[in-house]
Amino acid sequence: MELSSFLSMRHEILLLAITLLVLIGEIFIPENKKHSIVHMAIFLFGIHTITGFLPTVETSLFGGMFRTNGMIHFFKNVLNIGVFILLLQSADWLQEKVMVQNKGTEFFILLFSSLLGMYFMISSGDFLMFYLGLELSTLPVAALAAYETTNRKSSEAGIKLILSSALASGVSLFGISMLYATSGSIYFNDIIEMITSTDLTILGMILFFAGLAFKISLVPFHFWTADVYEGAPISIASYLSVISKGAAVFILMILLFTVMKPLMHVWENMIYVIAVLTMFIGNLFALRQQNMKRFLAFSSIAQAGFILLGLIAGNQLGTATIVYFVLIYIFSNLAAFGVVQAISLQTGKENIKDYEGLYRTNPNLSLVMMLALFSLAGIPPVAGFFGKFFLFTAAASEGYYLLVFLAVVNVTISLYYYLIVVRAMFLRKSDNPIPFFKNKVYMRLGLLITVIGILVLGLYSPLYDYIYNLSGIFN
Amino acid sequence: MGSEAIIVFLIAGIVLVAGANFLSNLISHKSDNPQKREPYESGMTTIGPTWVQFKVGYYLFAILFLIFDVEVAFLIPWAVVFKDFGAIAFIEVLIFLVILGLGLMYAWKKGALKWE
Amino acid sequence: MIRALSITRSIHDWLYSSMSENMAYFIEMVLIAIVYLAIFAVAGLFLVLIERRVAAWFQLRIGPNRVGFQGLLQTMADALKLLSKELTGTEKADKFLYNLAPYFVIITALMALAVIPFTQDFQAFDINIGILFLIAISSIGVIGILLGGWSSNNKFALIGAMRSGVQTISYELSIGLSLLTMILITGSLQLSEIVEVQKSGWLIVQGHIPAIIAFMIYMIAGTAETNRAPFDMAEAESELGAGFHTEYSGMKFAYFFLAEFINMFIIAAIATTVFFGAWLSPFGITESIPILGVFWFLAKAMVLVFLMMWFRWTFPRLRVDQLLTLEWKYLLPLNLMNIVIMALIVWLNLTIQF
Amino acid sequence: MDILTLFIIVPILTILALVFTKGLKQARIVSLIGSLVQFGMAINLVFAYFKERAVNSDIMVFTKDVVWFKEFNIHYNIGVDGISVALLLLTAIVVLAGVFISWKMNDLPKEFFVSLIVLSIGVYGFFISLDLFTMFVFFEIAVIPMYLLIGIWGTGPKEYSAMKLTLMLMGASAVLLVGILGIYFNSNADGGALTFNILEISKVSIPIEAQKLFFPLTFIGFAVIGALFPFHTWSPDGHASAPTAVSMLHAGVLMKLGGYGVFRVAMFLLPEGAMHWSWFFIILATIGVIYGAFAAIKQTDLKYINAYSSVSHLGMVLFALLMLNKTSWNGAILQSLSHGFMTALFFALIGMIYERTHTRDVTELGGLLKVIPFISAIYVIAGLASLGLPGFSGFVAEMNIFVGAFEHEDMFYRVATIISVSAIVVTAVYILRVVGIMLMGPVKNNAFLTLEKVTWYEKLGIMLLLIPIVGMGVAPLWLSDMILESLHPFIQGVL
Amino acid sequence: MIPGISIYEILTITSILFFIGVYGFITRKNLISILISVELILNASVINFVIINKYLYPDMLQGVLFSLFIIAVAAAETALAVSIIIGLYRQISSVEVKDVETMKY
Repeated sequence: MELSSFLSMRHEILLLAITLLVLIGEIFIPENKKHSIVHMAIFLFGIHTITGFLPTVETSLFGGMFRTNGMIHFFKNVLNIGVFILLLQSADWLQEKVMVQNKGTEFFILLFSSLLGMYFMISSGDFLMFYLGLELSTLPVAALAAYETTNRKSSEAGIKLILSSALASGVSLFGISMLYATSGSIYFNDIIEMITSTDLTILGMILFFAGLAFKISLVPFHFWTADVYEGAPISIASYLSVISKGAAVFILMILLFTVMKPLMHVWENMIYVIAVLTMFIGNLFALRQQNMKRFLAFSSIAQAGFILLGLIAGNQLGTATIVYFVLIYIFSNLAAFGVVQAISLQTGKENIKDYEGLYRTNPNLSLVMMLALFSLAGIPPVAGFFGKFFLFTAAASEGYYLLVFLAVVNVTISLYYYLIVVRAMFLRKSDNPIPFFKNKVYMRLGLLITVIGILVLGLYSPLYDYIYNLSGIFN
Repeated sequence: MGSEAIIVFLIAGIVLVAGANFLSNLISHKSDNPQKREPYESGMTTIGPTWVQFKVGYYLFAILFLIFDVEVAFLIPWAVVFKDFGAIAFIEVLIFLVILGLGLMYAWKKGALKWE
Repeated sequence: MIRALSITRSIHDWLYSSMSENMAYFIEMVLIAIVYLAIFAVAGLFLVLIERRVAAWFQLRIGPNRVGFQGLLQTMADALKLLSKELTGTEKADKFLYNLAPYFVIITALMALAVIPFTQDFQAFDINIGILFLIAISSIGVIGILLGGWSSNNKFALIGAMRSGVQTISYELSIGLSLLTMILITGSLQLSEIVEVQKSGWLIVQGHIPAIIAFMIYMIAGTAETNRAPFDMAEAESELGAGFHTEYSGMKFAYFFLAEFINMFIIAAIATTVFFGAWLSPFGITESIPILGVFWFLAKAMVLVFLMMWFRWTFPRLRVDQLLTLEWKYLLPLNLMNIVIMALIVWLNLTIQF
Repeated sequence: MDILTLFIIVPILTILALVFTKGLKQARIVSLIGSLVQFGMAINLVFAYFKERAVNSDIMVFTKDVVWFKEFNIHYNIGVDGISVALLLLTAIVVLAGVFISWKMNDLPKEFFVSLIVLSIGVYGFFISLDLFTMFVFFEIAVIPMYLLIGIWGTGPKEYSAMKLTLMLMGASAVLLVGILGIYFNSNADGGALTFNILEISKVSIPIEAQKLFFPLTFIGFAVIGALFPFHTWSPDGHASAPTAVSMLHAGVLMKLGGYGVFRVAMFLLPEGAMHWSWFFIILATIGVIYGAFAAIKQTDLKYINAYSSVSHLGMVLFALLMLNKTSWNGAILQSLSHGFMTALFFALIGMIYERTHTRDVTELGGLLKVIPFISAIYVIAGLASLGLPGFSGFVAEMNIFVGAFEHEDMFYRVATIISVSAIVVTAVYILRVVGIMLMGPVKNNAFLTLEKVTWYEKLGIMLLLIPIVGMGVAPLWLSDMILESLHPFIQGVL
Repeated sequence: MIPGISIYEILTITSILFFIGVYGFITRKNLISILISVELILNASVINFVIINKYLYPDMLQGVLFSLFIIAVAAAETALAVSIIIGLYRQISSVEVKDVETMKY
């Protein structure tokens, strides 16, 4: 192995360097200048995001444990963009609420560690790296969920997240051990050759699936989602719902499409059932929510169900569309969470009822929210429509018309509750509306990027071409 | 001697303790009174529950130990094969230790090592 | 297997020739267990005596000298006394755990003894992860102490146990890391191989500066690990009655006492093995007679044991915060740096070898 | 920029301009200019179409084809034939009239006009699309602004109506989506590539089984917005709650998407499916026609009366389309146009009456002819057009429909036709009843005596709608020609 | 490799361990107990890896290596979970599941 081959790990190395820099900053910067760390971290991460777009080559390091190619590289960039927006949106919260308690840097350290874990997870070439990445991406988030140490809900969120994640990863590990027993290797490349459709393999795969299903919060591993989203700080909820979910979907896709291809006849049925359950349960529970964060939690469960439609296709169309959809989903959901964050930061209000009459006091925020919700619901011409349409097309391309039909029924259900929020903001008038306020620069920039993303990503087709061409690697 | 030694010593230990206990029970003089069954507390009766909440410092150090002990677990295999690998192993472990050291410094800075 | 001693060889042969294989095997095992139990008991009793004599010597008095020659049977008598005492226990104790605790401490001490290479082939259990095994076993001992302290349902005991816990786990790091430093030179965890490596010079010489640092750290940490003064917060008699074993009496108390002394010996023995060439004689003067290795081994170990006793009667007891500061703020960073230095030395081949 | 894409671009520019306006005056001026330009373009398109048609005998003219998502073979593919041109003209006129009618929209004017124009983008885009995907996109774009328009500026149970309308239409589009995907994945039946292009798919013979499966999905998907019984319930509620201009656009234009979509997609691409299923949907359409008419009699709210009459009239459109007959198709298209103008006019008038009297209940009104003669007179005219009096557009359309329908020899079709024809009588009943109660007789309420005069912008709006009604009635041939010509490919493809 | 004991017996034990863990996770009412249940699951996996490696594929050390990392991660997990539980305990003075149910549906 040459040192130059570390260049293809530059995402990881750079991010690690940034994390360490922030840590060093925390140790050595005097107390009264701590707030500069926020600016420093955002600036450094911005640079990291930009350098991520430099081209890369397909490589495999550490004897196949770590691998990267155009698609993985692209997906890391997608995650980077998401995290960058997230940082912009949380900057105000950090500076106003957290830095005063002298613990803002942990946010960055933990968040970056978690992102690093995701890098490793999606770059993994064997189950060991995968497992380490999975855990590294989950554990810091659990710490972050329990971040507001004086808030009981936050601690509850943390404990729920970590216990359920531990259970899921334990079950997953048990499954991996079965796969290891049957194939004699933990390397994906060896497993592809060795794997056959035996009972033990299938059981192993199903158990293994639990770990990722937990991260994507698929039914029946979704129980933690709403509680954690509600209790955790909004930034973390949005991180969980967007970045964490996206990375997990991506690696699940890689594993299903490459390693477990021989078991396709099994996981197709499994995903079929789970997709239907996830969509229905997510949507039906979302109907009755009063709290914005819980609402978005269930909505994100339902969205995960839609993503499975691309997964079940199992072809290049599916691969490309999932990535495309996740990219769009990142922008849409971040926009929604960004608005919730802004309002919660200024007024502390988080219920849908509090949003009544928002348009008349804060038109811009409510427009952003509306766009985000429409994108989540899949209304043209915003990007979400294209993502959903292509997902349905991908599923239909393998003949799953009934599934597509159920999915579109769910789109209609979901539209109902998205419109409830729109109704509160636009249609209702309130005696006690959220007063007008002006966001700080970072938040406005964060929201602006998401809005541009929502409006442009769908209509701009070369992006899809690009993803499609990259995704040939996995099929 | 193979791995069964561990069983042998386990049994030997149990036999030792159980045997001595048995012997002691056999030959010791026995008397019973309520005071004898009280916990020893400088002659006073115990006030309140004994199994009380402990200060969090103990847990904190337990957690720190957990982290650093695991790190030892990683260093041991490294140390065993270090001679065969040389430069690469050295650099890698240097990175590892630097991060670990930073972690320690962080804990230090945050007052986790302070016993109050 | 105790193979070097010709007497054991002949016993072995006799056993296998006179009865069925399984039977012979079984009896052999029993014999080994008996031998080690004997070593265990004798060493424990002897060390207690030494401790008392050394204490007396430091305090310019005579110490036990009535029972037997120079008081040699004093501890024997003490043990008999303890054996004949009633095994009491408090009403409120968690009986099961309370009775379980002594097993933990004794078994771990005994198991640790199993891997000590007294001389060539005089080692019951020459496992290829010897050092790791030792570290692992020694951390189980603390569970016994915690169990004992907790289950007694006595505040002194509980405080003692908690202190012991935090102290033991803290210093265990240093023990592990300082041994790790030496493993860098040996490249093996197997104790017999570690001894083998030292035929070209004791490790403390081979590794020179970092090895000496590691040795010093090891001795400090080892003393703390055994809860001995000046690190005896767990049983600080002036504050806590008797610490974690306040509620134990008679033989049950004796187990803790015994285990503590055996642990001291084990710490010394490990130091002997890893730093001072175990049973190897200086400059190989008695290489041809392996049985003399036992003598060398015990001699070195006793010097180290004496060192630890010296500590006890020299230094005042630390406070808990001082204890933890010492470990976490001085020993641990020093240890980490020491590892890097040692790695550098090994990598650049700067070790001193004869 | 080609002549059709401008239909999308101009509204977008109008919206962008609207974003920077402040207050009602600026907003309405900007939107007036925008819709005037649009109107001019529509007129121009008609002439351009005739000119082009003279030299070009393609099915579609002014086509433009830009690859959009090449993996799915999605194109931005536009073009028009006579039917689309007529409907575009209808849209332009109704939107312009709508702007006039909303001249005094005081509450959030900017947002109102933006939503209105977004709605029109959807409709324009739908009529010019030749690609199923873009058609679907524009279809959905047209639906969503309705929610805000009704929800914010509506009256009565507006939230309920808006939600019901949106959900039913989106549910329909969900069904439609499956249908479209089904068509898409069967579009390579003859060995070509998968495509969304309507013209290309029409050349492919999709397997019969697939046609039978996907025709009902596609048909229902479109027909819900065309108020097919029993999926019509969103329509009366929506109409009743919507503000005037929205009702106009809704009934006048939006509901035409249904008929157009059924015709252009469901029947054109899945002819065998249409044959197979026509009996079933004819029953539904017939029930719709009759039910709408009778329900209108029962209503006292002016808007509900009109809404149910729309259900009836549009049921007739679907009925005519399902007759699979050239004449009745011609009638269906004419009926669409006629109903578009007429019902828009009705709603405009109802809006004016409501603005003045603050009630829409027929029983509370009376003698309006005396106090607001202009509005009342126009109302009578519109009513006469609605019940199909010769000389107005309704007559031409219904004539064609029933003549075409009677050409069927099958007993079933004839029975259905006879039942449908009887709806005309019922229509006359409810129209004349309203005219009688509301316009004639004594003035019921003294407050009515001081009603405001009709303003110039209201007059303009009304005239804009009235002229085509009369025009179509008096001189239907040019329009009829234009439509008949465009029906040829359908006749070849379907019959 | 332990003579006289086949892989099936050990795997049965680990499976039982696994299900005890899952059962405990579901039924236990105390957060610490739940944490311990999770550790049981992880330990079952660790033993599985080591045993499979030792019995079936003794020439490569993949399973053993994996188990080392699982232990490390489990330690980190436990450390984190315990610290969160302590934080929670400071607020509500309880580690019972019924007391951490302020958020429902």
